[in-house]
Amino acid sequence: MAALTARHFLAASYPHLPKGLALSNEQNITPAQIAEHGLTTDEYKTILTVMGREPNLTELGIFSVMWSEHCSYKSSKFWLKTLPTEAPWVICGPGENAGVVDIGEGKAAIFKMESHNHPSFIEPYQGAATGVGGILRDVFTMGARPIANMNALRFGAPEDAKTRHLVSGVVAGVGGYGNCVGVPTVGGEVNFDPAYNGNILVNAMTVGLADADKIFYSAAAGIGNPVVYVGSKTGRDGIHGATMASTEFDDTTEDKRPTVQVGDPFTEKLLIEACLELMATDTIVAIQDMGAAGLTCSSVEMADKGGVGLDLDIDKVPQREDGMTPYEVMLSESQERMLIVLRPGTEAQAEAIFDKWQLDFAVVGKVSDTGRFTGRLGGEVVFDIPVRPLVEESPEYERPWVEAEAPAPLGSVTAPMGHMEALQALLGGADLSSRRWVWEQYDHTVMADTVRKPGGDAAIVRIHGSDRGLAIATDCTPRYCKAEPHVGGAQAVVEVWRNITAVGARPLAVTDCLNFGNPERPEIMGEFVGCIKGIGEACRALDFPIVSGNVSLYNETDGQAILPTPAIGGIGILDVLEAHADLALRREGDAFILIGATVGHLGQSIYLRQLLGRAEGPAPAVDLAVERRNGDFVRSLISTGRIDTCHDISDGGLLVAAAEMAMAGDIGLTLTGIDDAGFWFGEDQARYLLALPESEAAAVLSQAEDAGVPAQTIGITGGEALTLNDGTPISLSELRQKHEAWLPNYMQNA
Amino acid sequence: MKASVIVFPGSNCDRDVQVALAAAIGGRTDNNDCVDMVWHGDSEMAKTDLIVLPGGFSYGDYLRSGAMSARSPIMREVVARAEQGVAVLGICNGFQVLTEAGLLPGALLPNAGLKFVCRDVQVRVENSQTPFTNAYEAGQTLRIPVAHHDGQYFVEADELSAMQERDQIAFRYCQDEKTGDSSRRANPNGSVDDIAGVFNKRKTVLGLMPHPERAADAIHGGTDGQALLSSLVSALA
Amino acid sequence: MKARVHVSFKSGVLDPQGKAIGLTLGNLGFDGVGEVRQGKLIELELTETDTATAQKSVEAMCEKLLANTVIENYTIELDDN
Amino acid sequence: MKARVHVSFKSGVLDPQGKAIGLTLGNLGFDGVGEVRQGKLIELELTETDTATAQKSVEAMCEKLLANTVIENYTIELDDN
Ligand SMILES: Nc1ncnc2c1ncn2[C@@H]1O[C@H](COP(=O)(O)OP(=O)(O)O)[C@@H](O)[C@H]1O
Ligand SMILES: [Mg+2]
Repeated sequence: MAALTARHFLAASYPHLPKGLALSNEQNITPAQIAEHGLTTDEYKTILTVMGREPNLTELGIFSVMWSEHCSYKSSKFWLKTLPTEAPWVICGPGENAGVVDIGEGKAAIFKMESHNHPSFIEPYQGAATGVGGILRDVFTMGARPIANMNALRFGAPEDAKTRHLVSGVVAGVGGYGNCVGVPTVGGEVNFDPAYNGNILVNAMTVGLADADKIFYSAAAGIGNPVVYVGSKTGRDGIHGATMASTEFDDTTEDKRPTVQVGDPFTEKLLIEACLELMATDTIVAIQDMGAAGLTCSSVEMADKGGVGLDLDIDKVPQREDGMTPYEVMLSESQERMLIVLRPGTEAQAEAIFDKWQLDFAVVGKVSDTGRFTGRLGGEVVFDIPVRPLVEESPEYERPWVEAEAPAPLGSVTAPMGHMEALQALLGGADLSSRRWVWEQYDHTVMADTVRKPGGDAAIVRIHGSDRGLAIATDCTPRYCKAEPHVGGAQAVVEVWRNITAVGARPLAVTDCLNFGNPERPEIMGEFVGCIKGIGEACRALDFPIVSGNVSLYNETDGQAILPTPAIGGIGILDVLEAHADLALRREGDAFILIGATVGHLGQSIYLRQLLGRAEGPAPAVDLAVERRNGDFVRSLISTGRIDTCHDISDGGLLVAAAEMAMAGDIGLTLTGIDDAGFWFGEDQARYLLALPESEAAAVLSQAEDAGVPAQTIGITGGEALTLNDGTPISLSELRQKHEAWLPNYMQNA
Repeated sequence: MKASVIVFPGSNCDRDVQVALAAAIGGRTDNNDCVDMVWHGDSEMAKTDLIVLPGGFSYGDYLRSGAMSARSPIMREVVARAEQGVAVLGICNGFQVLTEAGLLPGALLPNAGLKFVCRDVQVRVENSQTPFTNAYEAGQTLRIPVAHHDGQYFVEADELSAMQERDQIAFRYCQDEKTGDSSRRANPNGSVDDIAGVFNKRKTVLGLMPHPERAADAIHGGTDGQALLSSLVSALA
Repeated sequence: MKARVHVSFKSGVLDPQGKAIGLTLGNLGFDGVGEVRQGKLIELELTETDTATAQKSVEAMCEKLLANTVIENYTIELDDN
Repeated sequence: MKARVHVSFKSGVLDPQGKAIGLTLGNLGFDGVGEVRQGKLIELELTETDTATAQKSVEAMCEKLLANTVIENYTIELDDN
């Protein structure tokens, strides 16, 4: 049966469409092709209106990637607009390749987080590696030298047959790329949960450093200016399902069209150096990396932002393979490529730099005044699309959503074992064991500016050549987000803020990576909306604006969605590098002080989940005013040099946090408190642990009282063991052995 | 004193070592007059007292670590200067390049654990009678970070004993006395004879896997690597 | 019996190692070198003596471990003397 | 003409990659696997048409770059169709 063409299909509603095709495609677009490009009938109708005629296949491909969820944010845009994005120190918020904040002394920090979930599930090493490569490009494209990487990883249950292989590949891939490029990976997260069995999450963040008055943007300008392509050649990589629409389908197709890209960190390193060298000259009008949807997305975004047109000469695009079609060239996601608009007459100067670094350089087009995005092959026009509508007519959906049901209150909890036993089980389990096995595979000391390496609250890197530092953290507690999206969204933000505060830094701004299931399901959309609202409120209350981010939807396999996972990455500034705190206990005989109120909230805690197998109850309440008050108090103690030892309390509660401090400093602790699991393992928010010389404890306690901050002494440091309420001590070496053993043992058979 | 740092495509510790050298030679991290950055494609080099091959992933560590850099135009000049007795220091990838270029014996293979390893290690100074190590005591232990994937030093057995006789072993990995953490192997990569660094016969060329420039400033949490650079300054200035 | 398994990137996949080797050969003055690809050659000693069984078993090893069929191809050669 | 260069560790050199593969194959339930070695196979496209000249030139590439003769052996195969 001959397929109905889209033209027939739509003839009734668009009788006025011009007949025939002006462009090279002989074939009419079929409904099957429309569907294979992930476009709905309505979206296709809009395309017909925008074009005023039927598109050819290349044009259809261009529309499909530009209007994909990934590039158009069609399900999330409406809600993203509600996020706070401004503050006096924000130089550039969402909308560019990355966010930019002023960090003083003429410097700016440029940062963003991005997901590479799907590719990492298919090919963990290359998926993760190219994820790191992509986010690095987003940052150096704006003129920054990348100075730190972070990675937030979520895997399925440890028991799942695939998990070990995925952990091994992803970690090797993150390291393989970042280590080679020479950017330290200074922190991140690793979670395990069965909800990620079929959809792991690989979120990578990069922070870069630039001169505040030398930021590069992506808006093309200057009619007639040359458009230049640099980096690696274009191959047939990553032309996703969309290629299925192509007609030349044969036995070799599988072989020719890998859906996973292979990263080349060596070329990326050269590209960073070459771009930064070019940026030091006065030649660049606009610059943009080629990420998702490659040449298409970068060209269209540059043209749209500049309100201009762009003419591309497809023949000039450096190609790795013979016989690539315009469709393939335009949709390829080959890595390590950039697009640059140069000032006229500077081509030779720019080319010399890329030659020196042995990278491809080609003038592939020019800026035009037509407002159209046009491609030519052998002089013949192969696509011709008006830029504005391609961007502005992109679909936007206010998808239906339902609010998540409030969780039932947590019933009674009977402690299954003694507190010290529980502590050992938790520290030696999948959720809370040491992640050293992961971060020792990452070069975290290259660049020689790492002040606090992974393993603490926030990482600290020195701002090169100065006595100031940046604190960086990523966080999210998906089980809270699942139980109560609104609270969970806010909690992710406050935990980042708290981690930055706990080292003494002043929190400045955040980036997000919003990972959710299928937004066409109202309950998933409800999770999304709830989390966004929580994030927005927290950011507002803490003056912690969102300056960049990324949305990853459809993380779902066979109707099984991931836990809602709005990963948050934040940065803060240390005005005096020396005045920072670390979690490791430093002295014997220090007073050990708990800041913040302890209610003993066990709902959705690790204690409940791991030891009792219960995912129940509400998430711990987040009181933004209290967070701010307690955090500001702690920070002032650190920045005035009164304390140097501090740790925030999060997953696992007070006793876990205390044990981490003792293990890190190799100094024991004697603790006194209520004999109740809620006290030791509850996950109440807005809390910190401090250690300071006994002689100064009274002053700090009274200062806390003046500030209205709950504070109490709960122990004293010293010895080589951890002791609780006069119980049997556990030696730190035994604790450390358990804490360090889980992950290496688990990974042994990888 | 003048030092020259060779920049290969993919070097990524060139700036780090430049900063540490500037501090050691000129007393200020931003005093770059005493450190020349030399491009791998150049075939000539100004007069210099010390040549440093920095860490990194030159040519992505593709094929073999250091293999492609060892064939760079500048390496002919480095070999010539080394023959004249100019001091040459190779750190991590630089060590790999020096073995590939034949300036040091042996080869560096992928770590026995097949994983990249980044952590502090403890190394023992085996020979303090050299321009690189005169500020240390023999037997002194240092805490310095390593960060490499291909750090397993290999050399044939007879060559190894000849090297031992000639005092060519510069540093050996040893157990960390402080934390006494016996669960961790002192030797992070399976190097033969626990070797972390070696000299040429004349002790004018040193290659080592640990990164002294990452233990050269108080913010690094230790400064045990700094003395390697100050040894050179006192020997060569 | 001996098996030799050659694992290489599929033809469309970028081979960064091959690319860098090609570049360096050029820099070293070797002319007339076109595309360079780098693959792995894995040699296995097998106790199996039947060729057909060995072939099957090595294929299974390739699918399960030796090759990543998302981006790599493999070929198997058996040598039974 | 095509050249295939097989680079492998000399017999005295430990091959951790090969060892790890052997171990993992065992864990996966593949019995009867003895020694496993992993080497590199580098494939080069050459414009040269004379076999003897090509052989010489590839040998030079091996000595100069492709193999490190301190630890590795190499063999060359030329294929001129
Ligand atoms: N969840 C979000 N919150 C805030 N900004 C976002 C979010 N998601 C995306 N953005 C912003 O939208 C823009 C487009 O994002 P994206 O397509 O991921 O960037 P790129 O094309 O550089 O990969 C970026 O400026 C990004 O910072
Ligand atoms: Mg971008």
